[in-house]
Amino acid sequence: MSASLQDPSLTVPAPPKGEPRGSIGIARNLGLVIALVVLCIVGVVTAGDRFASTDNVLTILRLATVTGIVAVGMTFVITGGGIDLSVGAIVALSSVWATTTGTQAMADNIGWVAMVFSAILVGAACGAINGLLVAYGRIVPFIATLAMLASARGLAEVIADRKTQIIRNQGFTDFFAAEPLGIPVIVIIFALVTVAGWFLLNRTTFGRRTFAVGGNPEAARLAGIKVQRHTVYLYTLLGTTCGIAAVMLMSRTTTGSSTHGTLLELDVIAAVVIGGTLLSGGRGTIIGTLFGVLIFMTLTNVFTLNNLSTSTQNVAKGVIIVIAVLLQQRIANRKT
Amino acid sequence: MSASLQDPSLTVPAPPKGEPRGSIGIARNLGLVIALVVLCIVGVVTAGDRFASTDNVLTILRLATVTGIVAVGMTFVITGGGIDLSVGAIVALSSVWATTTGTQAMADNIGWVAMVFSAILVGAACGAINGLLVAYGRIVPFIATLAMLASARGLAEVIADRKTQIIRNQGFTDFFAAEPLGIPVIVIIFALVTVAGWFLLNRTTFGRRTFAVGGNPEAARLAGIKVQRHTVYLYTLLGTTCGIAAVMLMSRTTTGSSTHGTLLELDVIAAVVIGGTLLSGGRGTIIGTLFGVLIFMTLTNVFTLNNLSTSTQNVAKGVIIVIAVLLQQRIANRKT
Amino acid sequence: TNSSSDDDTSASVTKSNTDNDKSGDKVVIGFSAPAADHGWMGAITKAAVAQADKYDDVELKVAEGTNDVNLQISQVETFINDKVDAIVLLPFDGAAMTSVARKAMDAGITVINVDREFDSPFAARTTVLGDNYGMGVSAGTFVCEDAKGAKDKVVTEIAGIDSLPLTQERSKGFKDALKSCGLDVDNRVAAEFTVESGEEAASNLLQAAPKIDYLWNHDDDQGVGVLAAIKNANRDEFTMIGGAGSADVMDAIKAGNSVLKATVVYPSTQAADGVKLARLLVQNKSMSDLAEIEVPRQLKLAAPVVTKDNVDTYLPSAFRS
Amino acid sequence: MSHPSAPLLEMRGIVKKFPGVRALDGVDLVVRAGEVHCLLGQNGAGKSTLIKVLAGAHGVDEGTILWEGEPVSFANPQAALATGIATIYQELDLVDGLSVADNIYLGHESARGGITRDATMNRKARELLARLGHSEIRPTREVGSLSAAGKQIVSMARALSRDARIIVMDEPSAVLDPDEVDGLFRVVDDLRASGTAVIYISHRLDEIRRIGDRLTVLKDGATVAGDLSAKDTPTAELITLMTGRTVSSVYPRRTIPLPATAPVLSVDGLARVGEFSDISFDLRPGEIIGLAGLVGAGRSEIVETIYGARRASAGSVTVDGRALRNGSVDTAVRAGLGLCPEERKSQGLILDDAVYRNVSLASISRFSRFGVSTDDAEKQAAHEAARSVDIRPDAPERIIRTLSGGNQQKAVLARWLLRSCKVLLLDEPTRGVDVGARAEIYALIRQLADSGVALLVVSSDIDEVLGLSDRILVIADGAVVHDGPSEAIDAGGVLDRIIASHEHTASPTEQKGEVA
Ligand SMILES: Nc1ncnc2c1ncn2[C@@H]1O[C@H](COP(=O)(O)OP(=O)(O)OP(=O)(O)O)[C@@H](O)[C@H]1O
Ligand SMILES: Nc1ncnc2c1ncn2[C@@H]1O[C@H](COP(=O)(O)OP(=O)(O)OP(=O)(O)O)[C@@H](O)[C@H]1O
Ligand SMILES: [Mg+2]
Ligand SMILES: [Mg+2]
Repeated sequence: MSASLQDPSLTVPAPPKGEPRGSIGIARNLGLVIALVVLCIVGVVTAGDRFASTDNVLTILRLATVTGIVAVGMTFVITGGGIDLSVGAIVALSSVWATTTGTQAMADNIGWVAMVFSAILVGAACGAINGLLVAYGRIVPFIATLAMLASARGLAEVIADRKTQIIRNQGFTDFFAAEPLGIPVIVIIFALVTVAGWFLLNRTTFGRRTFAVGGNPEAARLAGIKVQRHTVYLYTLLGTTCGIAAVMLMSRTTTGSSTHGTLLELDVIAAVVIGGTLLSGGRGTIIGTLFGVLIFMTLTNVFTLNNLSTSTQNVAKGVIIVIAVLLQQRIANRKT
Repeated sequence: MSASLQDPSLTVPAPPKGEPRGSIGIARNLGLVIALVVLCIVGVVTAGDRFASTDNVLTILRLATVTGIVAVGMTFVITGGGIDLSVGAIVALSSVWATTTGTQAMADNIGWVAMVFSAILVGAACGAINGLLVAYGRIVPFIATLAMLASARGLAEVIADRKTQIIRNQGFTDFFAAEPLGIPVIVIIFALVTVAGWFLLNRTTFGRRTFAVGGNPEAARLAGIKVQRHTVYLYTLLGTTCGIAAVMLMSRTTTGSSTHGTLLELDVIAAVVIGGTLLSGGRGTIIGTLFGVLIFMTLTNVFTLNNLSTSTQNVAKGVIIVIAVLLQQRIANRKT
Repeated sequence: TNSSSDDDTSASVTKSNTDNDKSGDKVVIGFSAPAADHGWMGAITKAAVAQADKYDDVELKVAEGTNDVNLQISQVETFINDKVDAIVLLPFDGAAMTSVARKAMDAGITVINVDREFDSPFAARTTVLGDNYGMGVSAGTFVCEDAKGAKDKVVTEIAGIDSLPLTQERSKGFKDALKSCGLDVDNRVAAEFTVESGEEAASNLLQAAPKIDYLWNHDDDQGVGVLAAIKNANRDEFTMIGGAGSADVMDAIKAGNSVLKATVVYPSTQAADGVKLARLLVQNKSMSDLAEIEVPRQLKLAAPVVTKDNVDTYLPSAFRS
Repeated sequence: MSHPSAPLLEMRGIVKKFPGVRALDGVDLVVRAGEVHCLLGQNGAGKSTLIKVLAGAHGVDEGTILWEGEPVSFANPQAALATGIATIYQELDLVDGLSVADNIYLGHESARGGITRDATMNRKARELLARLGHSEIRPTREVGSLSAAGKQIVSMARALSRDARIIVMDEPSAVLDPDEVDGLFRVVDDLRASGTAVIYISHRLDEIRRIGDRLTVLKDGATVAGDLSAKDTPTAELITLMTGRTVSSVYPRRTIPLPATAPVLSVDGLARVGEFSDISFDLRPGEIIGLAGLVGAGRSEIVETIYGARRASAGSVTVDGRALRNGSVDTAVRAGLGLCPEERKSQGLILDDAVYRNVSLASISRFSRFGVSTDDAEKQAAHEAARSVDIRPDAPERIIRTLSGGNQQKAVLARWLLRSCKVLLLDEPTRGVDVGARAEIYALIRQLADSGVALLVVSSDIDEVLGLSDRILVIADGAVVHDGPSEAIDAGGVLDRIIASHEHTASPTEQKGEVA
């Protein structure tokens, strides 16, 4: 019997052994790669060219931007031992704040980047508040961010007066409607955020500290790492990605709305965890997260191409998640 | 300053020291008691007799039954080191299954308890599947139950064909409409479940082992506890409470519906965690959970009595959660 | 509720008796709507599918219902990639779906906007609108008439999902109509279009207002829960008005033994009409009952009040929640 | 059918593989009823793995286990427990959230129809604790609030509660002070007298001499000698068997005189309410001060407070003339302090990370430019530090969780070697470390001191503190009861001071005056 089958830590899967730091990690994420490939094969078989076209791939990627960008930030927070339920609400609040008549008037005066900056600033501020509540208020992340979820969504509704705020700024819409080399701007931004996230997590002291803080906060503290401050940074980083995601959503919908990002938190956390980041902290991979996001989005796309009913989709989704995770685990265990 | 204020384990609040097992624990839950009392005072001041009437108290309790009963089961699962996101979906599936034309026809023949039993059976079965996936499939609880959430909700929709199934069985409605001694039957059932849960957690070997499995699964295994089997029991127990909660909801709304229990999971987990059960496992209190549930329900009630808009409610809710938790922590720390 | 759905929906979707229904060129229509998480929205999709099934020249591609605008946008993008002939779109949020709808129009696809209006006239060829503001006005007017000028009546409101623009419009219409006869809304709570949320919101509302004269509930799906709460609280001193017009509610109005005295219809056949119009537009046909050659730009459906007096007219086309 | 002459337990050719390692590679072990059988071996030799196989915690890959001559297999811990094997594990495997009594009876609760009989369990737990000489531990106390020593006592009570035929003790004395070890040995004597066999693992040879009957030596996962007499086998032979070489176990004494420089660390009137009071001393570069005292005297608290990990309620800590900010580890580290914490698992290690990353944890920023890490330099430097304390196996990429206990301890030590601090605080630096490595650590401490590092060493091994340090502070009940050069006092003297202070606990201040 192998050691890992004997592993009794039921609540946590046997961590993938080997290279602790994310290398490009195709091998490490083999299960996920297989799941994605199988999904693609199903897509091609059932929908043929409609699935395999460039247009469709770009559709999937465009859809993935919001979840994907937030998931990059969430990977940091979860790796650092936390969790954030408020991401959807923060996206909503950022999008609303950045599209009020006031902000839009400002944007008309000083340029559309004003909207982008206000979205990102609001996101970062909410994230920082989360971080402060968790690190210095010592409120469990689950509860602190649940409170933020309620408050931020409520505030977004109050500010927007429950109306959808339409973006009139031409510069903003034009910039994000562009498709240099045939690739939509928001997909390029998604790629940049992912690469930056990978670099930050795997090649910097900040990333190293994140692993340490999530793996054993007490040991990290005794090694001289400012655990509380680092925790604030982590949540602020996630808040910032929420702000960026809000901009993506604003450009896609040309609106800001308090209903944006509803239930985004579940999708994001699911993608991150399926990607192999440990919910208990200390282990995380941006590449895995990317695969997690792509698997979910491709799944939805294949379902849509095949006209499946929502209910059937849901049943199938649950089963597919279970199979993908079991597959990934078996393969990870085999290799060690 | 006390030692626990220095405690650096940011992701986990300082566990309440002292008596490890739930005594009635008013003292231990002092912060929660204060929060509830303050809420009640606010209620009386702002809404007077409309708040302080027997009718209103019974309304709060009736509304608390669903969240409360599931929260009792959730306290076990979280104490045992797990989490379950699928409770709302299980409630929906149970309610739908128990109100199909088939089940109702059976109920007409052999008595209304047939509906109650099918609800509970379906709930327990879903819970058992969750438990098997977590314990033997070794899928992280978050993901396993997320998959169940999607599948169970989808299945409920398929079975109900997205229609609201109305309960025609007179015996069922009559039984649950009764109010012996002026107390609604469902409130009595809620009380019984809570007492039973308290007893099971604090006075039986099952409860003792739940703490052990959640606190240190490896130690539990080495002590000869069948950790995997116990985990299955825990989720099955939670599933059973979901079934009971489905019956409560069926009697309150006289319907079964695939929309029942939407987002119940967040309310339930929030109540359990605010009550002082550690999300990381090993520490849990039914009394705390009860307070958590009552605080949330009273909050909504007081807001509604004061005719506040949902948005304002949300903003305030977030702030109040933070204050309540900080209060509870400061008081718990003071005492040690 | 025991009668099967297909009967209901086929009763509500019809072929017209003109040669418009004659089989023509094949039309591929994409359909996307919010998540069918309550009866009315479920009925919308079913009616659209049933309508499409009536035509052998229509192929309907139904995308997963979703409340996530980001996902709904990608569904429309998929339809554009697929080069469908027409898209019938019931947006979760009209404004948010405007730009992608416009993209579809620019790609030469006929877009039919259903229920929740786009923000730009260039984003849809034709719009089939339910009248949310009108619904509120109808309910308010009913209260005004029933109150016969009394100014001290306690009026309460149970809204649907409060963050949706349509809820805001309904509430505004209700408020405006009440104002015209000197009444206002004394207590207002919001539910979430589900039975459970209706029961919970109503239970609290009934405690907030110990005596009520009128209660308008926006949605008959959550209304099942509202009625259960009223029964649990043993209250019957007021008149309740429903919204949307489900068959169960109409049954109750007809029976006349509950607080429910009226409901404001919000047609669940809008999307089915959208499918019909899409087909006409793609096949270059006109609406046969109009002299006009082109299909109109906009159709606004009426929001009639159903009471015991006229319930038989509306019952056959009502949806089962 | 049982063979009357057969030994109680026989393990033959046991092989246990972990991914990439053969932790056990043909181990033989024979244990007779009523004997104390000692298991000896270096860190990582496979002792803990062997007893985990025996306890059913690990499956076995090859080999046979005979119980009274009959082949048995222990597929899970229940099977081993049911057969009559109870184990005290090296890593304290208790449930923090449960009470002492609950932990003792975990898995075999006294219950009627599933309902626990708490009063019975508390009473029986109290009896067991009294038998171990620790009636001061209340059965209802939460285990999480006990010190490491207290937890060890609970583990022992738990093993005793099983009424086992064989009790396995994996380094039970590591966290105990001499008094408590005496208590433990009285219990072991009782067990032997009643026919129970004990498998005893320790790195302290004197203990093995005192209590053992026979011994088995493991090296690199294989038995190199069995059935040796525990009392008579010469020490040199044992060490050679274990390490394959000779090791001198004398404490390396100071060779160069202590330069008369200004103190690098000054502690003045340091106190924490309820834990310790009025601790003052100066530490000069190159000096080693030892903190002696019984377990629970508050030494760890003192060290952690100096380090800023706990907030002092009074007093100050000064490094190079600059006062440290109260309660800030970060300031202390930047000022040049380092701490090897007492509990390596919870305080020291990131268990699921690689060895080299654990070693370099405190020096991350040194191996980076503008926040971007230079991985290779880091790995190389960490590897060197790991090699200097002889971490086995020499594989810096290994997940540190899979290392043996002693080797994990060495990794924490290596962390601060890499960081090169001015002042090193070592809390039980040799706990669980084998004789060979221990000598190396001693040499290392000496070497550090000679190079000008100031050291504060806490150890429950009084000979060790005395042997290593220049000056010694004896701590009892959170107060300094003796302060003087280590040559001027011996182990007996230290114990006398402690006992004297206990007799005067009513007036600790008066007591202190007496000593000073
Ligand atoms: N779960 C595991 N996975 C991989 N290797 C392991 C595992 N557990 C132990 N090992 C390896 O097996 C070998 C024996 O370890 P073991 O803990 O038995 O040593 P030990 O003799 O008890 O040492 P110590 O005296 O330090 O406690 C070591 O090389 C260790 O790294
Ligand atoms: N978290 C805690 N909660 C309550 N009491 C504690 C806690 N930690 C330690 N103690 C108590 O504080 C006292 C001193 O603890 P500790 O064992 O660390 O002292 P020490 O002198 O450092 O002993 P050691 O020889 O183990 O290093 C003991 O009585 C212990 O029980
Ligand atoms: Mg060992
Ligand atoms: Mg100590």
